[in-house]
Formats: sequence, structure tokens, C-alpha cells
Amino acid sequence: MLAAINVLLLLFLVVCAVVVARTKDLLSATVIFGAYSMVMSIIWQQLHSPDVAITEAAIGAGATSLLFLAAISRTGRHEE
Amino acid sequence: MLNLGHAPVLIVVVLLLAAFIIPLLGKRQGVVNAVFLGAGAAAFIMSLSMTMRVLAEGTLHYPVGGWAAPYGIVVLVDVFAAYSSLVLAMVALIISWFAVYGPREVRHNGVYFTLILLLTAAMQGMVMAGDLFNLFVFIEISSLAAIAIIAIKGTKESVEASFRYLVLSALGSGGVLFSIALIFMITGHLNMEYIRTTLIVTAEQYPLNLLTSIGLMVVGFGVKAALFPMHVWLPDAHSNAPTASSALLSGLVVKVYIIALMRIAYLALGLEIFALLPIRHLFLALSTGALMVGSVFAMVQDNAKRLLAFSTVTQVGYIFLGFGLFSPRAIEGGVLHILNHAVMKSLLFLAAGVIIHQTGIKKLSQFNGLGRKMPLTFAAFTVGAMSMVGIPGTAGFISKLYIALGALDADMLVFAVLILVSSLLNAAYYFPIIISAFFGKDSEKEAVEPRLAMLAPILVLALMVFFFGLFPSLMVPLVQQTALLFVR
Amino acid sequence: MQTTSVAVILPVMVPLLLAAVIYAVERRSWRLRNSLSVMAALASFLLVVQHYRTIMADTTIVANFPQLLPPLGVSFRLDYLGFFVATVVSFVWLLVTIYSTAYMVKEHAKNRYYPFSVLTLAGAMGVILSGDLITFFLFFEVMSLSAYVLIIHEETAVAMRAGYRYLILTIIGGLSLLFSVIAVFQQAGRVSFTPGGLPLEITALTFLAFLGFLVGFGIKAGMVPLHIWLPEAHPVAPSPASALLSGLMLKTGAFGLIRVTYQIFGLEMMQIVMWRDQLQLLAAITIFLGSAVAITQDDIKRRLAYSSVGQMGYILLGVGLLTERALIGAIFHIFAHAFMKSSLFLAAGAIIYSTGKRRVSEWVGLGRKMPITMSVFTVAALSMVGVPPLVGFVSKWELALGALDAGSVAYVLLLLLSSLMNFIYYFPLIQNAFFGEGVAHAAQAKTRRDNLPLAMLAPMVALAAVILLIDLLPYNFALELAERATYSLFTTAR
Amino acid sequence: MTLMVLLGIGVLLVLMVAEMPLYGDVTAPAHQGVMQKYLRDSARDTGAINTIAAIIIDYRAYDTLGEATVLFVAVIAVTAAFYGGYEHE
Amino acid sequence: MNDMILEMLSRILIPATQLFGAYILFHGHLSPGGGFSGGTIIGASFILYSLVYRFTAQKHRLKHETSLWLEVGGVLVYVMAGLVGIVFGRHFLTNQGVFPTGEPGRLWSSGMILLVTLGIGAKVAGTVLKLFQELLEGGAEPDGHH
Amino acid sequence: MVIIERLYMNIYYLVAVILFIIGFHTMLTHNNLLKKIMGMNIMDTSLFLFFVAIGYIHGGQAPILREGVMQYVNPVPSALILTGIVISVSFTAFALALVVLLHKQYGTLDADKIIALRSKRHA
Repeated sequence: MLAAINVLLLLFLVVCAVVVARTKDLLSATVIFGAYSMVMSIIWQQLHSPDVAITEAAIGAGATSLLFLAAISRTGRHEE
Repeated sequence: MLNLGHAPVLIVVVLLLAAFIIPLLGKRQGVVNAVFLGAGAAAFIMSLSMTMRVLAEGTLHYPVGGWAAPYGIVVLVDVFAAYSSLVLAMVALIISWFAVYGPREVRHNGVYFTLILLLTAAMQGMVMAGDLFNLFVFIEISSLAAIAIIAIKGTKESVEASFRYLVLSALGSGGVLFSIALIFMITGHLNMEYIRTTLIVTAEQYPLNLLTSIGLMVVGFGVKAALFPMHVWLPDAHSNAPTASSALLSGLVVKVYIIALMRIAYLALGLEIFALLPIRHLFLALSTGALMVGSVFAMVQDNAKRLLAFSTVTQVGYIFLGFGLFSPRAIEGGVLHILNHAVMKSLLFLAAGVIIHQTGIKKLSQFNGLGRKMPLTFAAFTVGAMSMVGIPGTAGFISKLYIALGALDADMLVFAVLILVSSLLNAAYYFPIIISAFFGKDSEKEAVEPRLAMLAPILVLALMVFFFGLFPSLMVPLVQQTALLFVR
Repeated sequence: MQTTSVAVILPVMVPLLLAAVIYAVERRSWRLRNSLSVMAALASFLLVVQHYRTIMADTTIVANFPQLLPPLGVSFRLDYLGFFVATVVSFVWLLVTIYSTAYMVKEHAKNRYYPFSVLTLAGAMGVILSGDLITFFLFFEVMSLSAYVLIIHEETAVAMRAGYRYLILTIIGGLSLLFSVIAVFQQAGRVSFTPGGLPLEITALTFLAFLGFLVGFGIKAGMVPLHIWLPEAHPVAPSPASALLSGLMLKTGAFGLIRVTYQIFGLEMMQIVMWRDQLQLLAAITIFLGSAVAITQDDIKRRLAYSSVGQMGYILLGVGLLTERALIGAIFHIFAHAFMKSSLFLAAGAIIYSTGKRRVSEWVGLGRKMPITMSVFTVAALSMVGVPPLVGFVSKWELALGALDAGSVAYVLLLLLSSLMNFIYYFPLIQNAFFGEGVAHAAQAKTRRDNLPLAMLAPMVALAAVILLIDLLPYNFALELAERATYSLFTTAR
Repeated sequence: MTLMVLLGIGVLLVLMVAEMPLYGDVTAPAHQGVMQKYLRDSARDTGAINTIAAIIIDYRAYDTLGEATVLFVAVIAVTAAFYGGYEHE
Repeated sequence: MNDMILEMLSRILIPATQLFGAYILFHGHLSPGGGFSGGTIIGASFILYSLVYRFTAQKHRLKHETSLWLEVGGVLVYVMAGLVGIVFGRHFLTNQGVFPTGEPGRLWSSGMILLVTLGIGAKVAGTVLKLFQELLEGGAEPDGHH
Repeated sequence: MVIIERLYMNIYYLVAVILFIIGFHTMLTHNNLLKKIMGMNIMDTSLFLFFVAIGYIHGGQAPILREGVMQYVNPVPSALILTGIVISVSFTAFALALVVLLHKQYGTLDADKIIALRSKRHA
């Protein structure tokens, strides 16, 4: 059961990554990237690495997304 | 109080401390300069004493935090590391002087100096690292700082070039990190010496992992060191940077990655594995490409700094050639070329920077007659160029001689010939510049020699080219012992 | 016998340092500059000659610096051959420098000429006094590169083009020499001039090494087909520089070939393989082509340049024949040709200096106007043709005997043919100059005779005197030295 | 072209995955090296019960100094990029 | 209108976040977390603060000097803590035997680790905020730096 | 069959490798500069996932020492990853700064367009 959830999470991860690469809307891509990081952090929690999970949640999902948002606000939301 | 036994970390720490303090000093330019140069000089002195010590006592192991290997991080200073550290400290100090007193190309000197200090600190840490992940951390610091000292110029070209450099550099870092992960996976260690002893046991069990790991390592470092097909970022990046950055990047930064790669090769992988896999032959093939392609592209350049950048691609090829031939003398040649190229390429970049600053001319085709107006600068440039070509008596000759001798020792006649052909190509693009500068028609441009403080580092480097060309025996004990690390 | 003495590096180091000093003082005082330049050559000459007694006592002076340029090491040596050539070179250099102090007055950029001339001297002396291949190569490059500055001195488009060709060929030559040096070191484990280091069976590497030497020295010595820079470069250089290049610098190529043939490869190896024949063939072609093309040239300096090509062929032939007589001839011809060709170039320079006429066809009646210059020219030219008892005759005689020793009568005929061709391109010129009637010169007939400064006349006359008198002396020490050099080469080479 | 290369790399990496030590296996080589000592001694050696904290700020503190430096470099680099140059077009 | 709701929310949210960050920071040696995550969380709270009050009060923007001192102070604490080891005749960055390591499991334990964690926390908080602000508006004015 | 079984057992590694390729591909071939940076982040996180998976041990607990736990997971990769995450965010921040600058200078984030603009400027 738990294994199935983990596999699902992994699958979600791959889907997220592909979507991030494909989306034309940079803002959505950033949000999805945040979700990706969040899922990643959950997976790490599942792997009993809470330190990494917290750090990823704070830095990967939080700070990185914020930085992306800041940059997008300066450069425009859509890919040409 | 300060025991110089701590030099392996103190060199890094002093440079870092200076880097941290400089932003606090604000606009007090005099103090900033003093701290900047003082840290460089201190690093040089410590490096020198450390080298003496390594020569006298053999390899130094410095356990940071007092935790011995494999539990803590060990800074491992063998002859190769000491030699590299000395070269870095020496050349970086001279370039630092130029960054202070040379033409001003950036607005915030404080920020610039901080980055240079961080870069040199990271490079020092890299060449002395005895721990793979520690090495990786320093790689990242140096990559980031190296990109930043290009972007600091702020022109369109430099920002674009530095972004491209960043993307490729990040790719390289990814490769290196992946490879470290794989190595950790099959050994459970990060300390290089422990990795070697463990690998002997586990390598047979996971051949594909090891192969991939080494491949990723070579590609990762190859990108950063601009090994031939991965050199595409280099010409733009090095030619669009401020002068001191160009010298630093071309003279030292690309080479540090080669040093790190070779240290991994003999410390972490072990010579058995290095000899087993066709890495050597890969090096030989790629450096052949570098020698040819770099020269050919350099020939068609009209921008002085671009020409020098392409020439760096060639010279990196020489160093890889030396390691790829793998006979003791060829390795000695490759190791010597790290020093010699650092000296002569810095010299050329600094001289070119001064020329561009004094005249505003960037195109080689307009250098005609400038040699008569700026005789000292152009004499120094000539010395560097002659060394590049490999005229005897200059530093470049020695390393070429060694590599060529090594090629014959390794029974690879063709590479000895290749070196000569490449020298000829070098001559074909360096000599016309000099000839037109000294004997060409006068251009209307007004040009005067720069002030002495700006000229001093160039002249010092020119003297060093002769010095290391005539008295290489100073470096030979270090270099010979380094070769012994590879060929036991 | 061998003695170690650091004094042997002085003839090289003194001009090397003086070159820097001259560069430093030239802006202050041209007098000091000129006298220092002369001093440099004089010092070199004296520093070499002082060893006369030691050398004649069959002693070789050596100085080794193994710390320099490891793993090969730098070493110097003064033996018979080195002493002989060094004396000749420094002496002629001295005379030419004296000449140039007057000649160069009309030229620009004198401040560049003198330091580089002295630097070239240092290079040439280094080449001659070197005790191993790497030292040889080191100074060979110093000499070749500083000579570039002498060649392009005029900075005209023609000069730049000639200089560029010279430079590229020099670099190619240098690189092939370097390759050979490396190959020899790899095979023999050392590069000092002592035969027998190389293994006797011939590997591809040894052959390539020989080829490299042939190319490297051939380019310098103007061996056909590598001579192409020579007829371009010599005419464009200022006349004293041409004299230096043609009279002295070319000889270093031949000198190197002697060293390599006898002291690196050794007689045995040269005889086993067919390299000797290749060398002879190339030399023969050089003699023939050089002399033949010289006939067709109208520009005097071009004619002299081609003549140099032919004369270098003699020396190469003497080396390639591998008999003692022939080698005596070759070594003696280094001396003879140095004097002859220098005096020819100096005389031609003097004529160009005072009349501006470069074309041979315009020299009608010049002999009456400039009798001393023209006499010098005549003496040297006759010597080139091989009229006894001038020096040119002696070397040809020895060469011919050597060819007979080697059983090659064809080369004797070639020598005769070449003498004939020499005659063809010198004699009409002289005849025209002394006895030709030219309307154009009636107007200038009133000018004072020769009208040259003493500094130009004296060196020419001195050179001519040597050419005339050396074989008439009761004791021809030049020939004696050449013989001794040959014997010592042959005894060690066996 | 790029796709083909990536595909090739991908196949190689997948093969490599198949060869790797099994996931979660306590006998895998990665767990034989330095791990045991850290878990055993970290509390005694450093006083921290979070072994990871003990590793990053004590056993491998030099790395973490580098890590802090990387952040510092990032700030300085961003400053340099924004305010360093003379030329702002 | 919006501003009021935002302000209300932020008044609760920001202290809560900061408290959480401080907890993570101070308990780095006892529980998951540490200097980097704690520092980032505190930094994020500052970012929130600056975003909320951005339009109303430019002066609330973190001063250059302050962020600089946070930046440099953090790493200087680290290096100094390392040098203490050398001064005591041990190695660089030595903890055991130089700093009081205390009793495992207590808050005031583990010597250098806590000290350095706090330093890093301060540094990272400053860095995150600084990076965000620079990316948002850096380089806009020709010489807005000083 | 054995391979597939092993791949399934090593599924964390497999996913890490797949993410690595996705990130690599995005970074190398995508034209948009911001996307390149996102690709870089995906690549980096994939490596972190890889590292963490290496450190996992079946039945292991988080490496925070307490009574009654027999098996902890390997703390070393976690410690390395903490460093890695910070390095990754530093790179991202600097890359974003460069992107902002590039957008200011060229007015676009398309790599091809930037190259075209640059070569036009040169010509």
C-alpha cells in the first residue's frame, strides 16, 4: 500500500517535470515547479531524511519559487 | 601563534576572510586595496612555506576539525597540490596587482576584488582537496565566482557570454555531482584515498557504474576546463571579461579543473583503473582536436582578446596531451605547462588589456606601428607570444620540449610531430601581430606607455617567462615528484 | 685532453650583455653606441683568440651547466673546429661592424640595428661554442630571430615580404631541428657532441632525425631547394647586414651539419646508410643551381646571394664526401667564403653607398672612379673563381682532392664547371667596371676617388689583404687549423 | 541529433541503474563506509543528537563553510551583475 | 481594501513564521532542520513583510548596511569559530575539546554547532531577502546601491 | 526479466535518472532562458533524490538519535544534499539575475533571438 503511494508520488514527480518543461506559461511552470519541489520533499520525508525534506521545502519550494516569481515579474510571464 | 602547519586551510581561510571583510570596508579604497593585496601576498607566502614543507617532509594530511580520515574532511597536500597552490598564489597575486592598478573596467572595485578573492580561495581549496565532496563545493564556488567576474563588466556581450558559461558550467557541475554520487554509492566513502582502496575491491562488481561515473567526471571537468569539443563557451566568455578576469580565467581557472581531474585520477580512482580504461586515448584524441581547431580558429580572429582565448583552447590541449601520453616526461611537461601557460597567457592578456586601454584599439589589424609607441608593453607581449610559439629560452619551450620528449618515450612519434606543427600554427598567428606592431606603418592613433604601476605586473610576468624558460630546474623537483605520483 | 673553464662562455655572454647595454645607451649617445658595438665584436674576438695556445696544445675547453634546461643541460665547448670558426666569425664581424658605423649613417632606425647586430653575434658565437645540440639550438634560434630584424631593416614592402618568408622558414627549420634534437635525446639519452651515442641500427626515428637536421640546417645554409628565402632576404638587407648574413650566418648551418654528421651520427653510421649520397647529391644540385642562376641576375646583391648558395654547396659537398681532404676543404671554405663574400658585399655596399647603383649593367667605368673598392671586389671575385694563390683556390683544391679520395671524379668536374660559371658572372662585370666605356659617367669623373670614409675602406682592404696574403704566408695557420680540426673530428668519429 | 545522444545516454544510465546495489539494502557498499561511526559516536563526539547536524557542522564543517561561502558568492555575484558594470544600455 | 486584509493576515502570519523559523534554527542539533532551512524560513517571512508593505512604505525595505552585516556576520562567525580551534592549538573548525559540547539532547549543547547554526541562520535569512529584493528591483536605478 | 525486476526495485534510482535526463534536455535544448534554469533545477533535484535514495535503508529511521531505534538511515547523503540544495539555489539566483539583465539589454528571453541580435550588432 505504502509502496503504491510512493510509486504514485514518483510518477507525479516525472509528470511535473515534463509539464514544467512543456508549459509555455512561465508563471504556471513556476507554480508547478513549486509543486514538484513539494512532492520531492514529501518523498524525502518518506525516505526518512527529514532534514533534507525541510530544507527542500524551505529553499527548493519556497525560496527558489520566490526568486523565479521575482524574475518573472521583471521579464514577462509568457514564453515568446 | 600562527603555526604554518595550518597553511593548507589557512591559505583558503585568509583569502575568504579578506573577501568577507572587503564589502564591510565600503568606499575606503586604500584600505580595500591593502586588504586585497595583503591577503594575496599572505597566501603566496604560506603557499611557498607549505611547498617547502611538502618537499622536505612529504605529503601533508590536514584533518579539518581534528577528525581523521575517513570521518572528517582531510586536506591532502601532495607535491602536485603544493605546486599548483604555489602557481595559483603567485600568478593570482600578480593579476591582483593589475586588478588594483590596471585600467578600471568595473564600477565597484570592492565587489570585484571580493569575487577575485573568493575565486582564488576556491581554487586553492580545490587543488588541495582530499575529499570528493569538498572538492565539489569548491568547484561550485569557483564556477560561480568565475562567471561573476565576467558578468561584472556589464556589457551585453559579457552578460550573454556569462549566461552561456553558467548553463554549461551547471551542466558540468551536474555531471560531477552525479559521478560523485555513483562513486559514493559503490564505495561508501568520500575521502579520495579511501575511495581508492575500496574501489579495488568493488570495481569489478559495478563496472558500468564506475565507467559512467568516470565518463561523467571527464565530461564535467572537460566542460569547465574547455577540453576540445566542450570549449564552445570559452572564447566568448574569456574575451568579453574585464582584463584581469580574462587573465585569471585563461591563466588559472581552466587549469584548476584539469588539476582537480588529474588528482581524482590518481588519488581516488587509482592508476590501475586509470590505465585500464581508455581515458588516456580519449585525452589524446581530444587534445589533438584542440591543438588543431584552437589554432585554426585563432588564426582567423581579428579581435585581440578572442585570439588569445582561442589560443587557450590549444594550450589546454597541450596539458591534456601531456597527461594523455602518460610517460613520466610527458606528465612533467603537462604539469610544467600549467605553470608556464599561466604565466604567459596572463602576460598576454594583461598586455593586450593595457594596449586596448591606452589606445582604444581592439582589432589586431590596427595594431600596426603601436610597438614603436609603446615599446615596453609590446616587448612584453612579444615575449609572451614567443613563449607561446615555443622559442627556446622562454617558458613555453620547456614544456613543449618535455611533452615532445614524453611523446617519443611513449613511442608516439606522431604527437611529437603534432606539437611541432601546432607550434608552427602558433607562430603563424602570433608573429604577424608582432611584426605589424613593430615594423608596420604608423597608425594615426596616439599611444603612450601606461604608468609604471600598471606596467609592473606585465614586466614581472615577462621576466618570469624568461626565468622559467632558463631555470626550470627550480620547479623540476616538484614536477618530477608529481610525475611519480602518476607513474609509480 | 679536456679542461673545464667558464671562460669559454664569455665570447657569448659579453655581446649578449652588451646588446642590452647598447639598447639602453643608444638614445644618449650615438658615439657610445657605435663604439660599444665595435667593442662587442672585438671582445668576442679577443676572448676567443686568447685560448689559442690552449687549443693548439690539443686541449678542448668545456663548461657544463647541467642545471639549466633539464633534463638535457646546457654546455659549451671550444675545440679546434669551434675555435677556428669562432675566430673567423668574430673577426669578420668586427670588420663589418666597423664598416657599418660609417655605412649606417645614411640609414634610419640605427638604434635598432646595432643591438640586434650584436645580439645576432651573440647567437652566432653561442652556436659555434655550444657543446651539445640543445645549446646549439638555443643560440641558433636567438641568432635566427635577431637576424630577422636585420633583414627587414629597411621596412619596405619588399623587405617585409622577404622577412616574412625568412621568418616562416626559420621557424620551420627551428622546429625540425627541435624535433631532431628530441629524437636524438630519446635515442641516445644525451645530446652532447660526442659520436657513438646513437644505436647503430637505423630506426625510423634516426632517419627522421637526420631529415630534421638536413631541413633545419639546409634552410639556414641555403641548400637547394630550401634556399628560397636567401635571394630575397640578402638583397633587401643593408649591405653590412648582407655581409653578415651571407658571409657568416649561412656558415652556422654548414657548421651545424659538420657537428651533426661527425659528432652525433658518426662516420660509421653515415657510411652504412645512404645519407652520405643524399647529402652529396643535394650539395651538387646546390652548387650547380646557385652558380647558374647567379649568372642571370642583374642586381648585384641578388647575384651575390645566389653565388652564396653555390658556395655553400661546396661546403656541404665537403661535408658529404666524408673524406679527410674534403672536410679540410669544407672547413677551410667556411673561412675562405666568409672573407670573400663579406668583402664582396662590403664593396658592393660601398658602391651602392656612393653611387646608388645596384644593377651590374650600370657599373660601367666604376673601376676608374672607385679604384680601391673595385680592387677589393676584384680580388674577392678572383678568389671566388679560384685563381691561385688566393684563398678560394686552396679550398677548391682540397675539395677536389677529397672528391678524388672518395673516388668521385664527377664532383671534380662539377667544381671546375662551377669555377667556370663563377668566372662568367664575375669577370664581365670587372672588365666592364675597369675598361668599359660609359657616356653616363663622364660627368661624375671629377669626383674625388672612392670618396668613402676610412671606416668603410679599412675593413674592406683588410679583408682583401687576408684573401690575398694568407696563402702566401710561410705558415698558413688557417689551413693548419682546418687540418687539425678535421683530424680531431675524424679521430673521435671513428 | 541531440535527442539521439540523450537517448543513448538514457539507455546507458538505465542499464547502470539495473547494475546498481539494491535500493534500501543494508549491505550495500554505501552503508559500509563511514556511516556506522557517525551513528555510533556523533552524540558523544559533538553533543548533537541530530546526526546530520553533527555531520554538516562538525565532521564535515569545512564543506558547510564552503556552502555558506557559495551563498555569499551568490549575493556578491548578483550585486556585481546588477551594479558592477559601467555600461547600462 | 486589499491592503487591509493583507496587513491583518500578515500580522498573524509573519510572527508565526518567524517563530517557526527560530524553532527550526535553535533545534537544528536536536531535530530536523538547521541553519539553512531555519534561515530561509525567517528570510521568507521578511520577504512577505516587504511584499506586503512594499507599496505603503519604501523605508521598510531592508537597509543595505543591515543586510550586509547579516551576510558577512554569519560567515565571519563561522570562520572565527573555526579559528578558535587553531588558537587552542587544535585544528581548524575543531569542536570537541574546544567548545563545551554539553549534554546530548539539551538545547544548550553541541558547542560550535549551535553557534554556527545561528550564524548561518542569520546569514541565510539576510541572503534570501537580499537576493529576492535584488531580483525584484535590482539594477533599476543607475546607482541605487548606495 | 531480471533487469526489469531490478529496475523496479531500484525505482528511485530510475526516476532520478529519468528526471536527470529531462532536466538535462530542458537545459540544453530549451530556448527560453528561464526554462533553462528550471531544467537546471530539475537536474539538480534529481541528483538530490538519487543521493537520498542511496542513503535509504529498509526499516531505517531518521538519523536523530533516540532510544529504542535499531536501524537508522544513512545520514551522510542527507548531509551532502543540504549543501547541494544551497549550492543549487545560489546558482539559480545568479542565473536569474543574469536573465533579468539579459531581458533588460536584449528585450527577450529567447536564446536564438539573443544570438541573432548579438550577431546583428557585430555585423
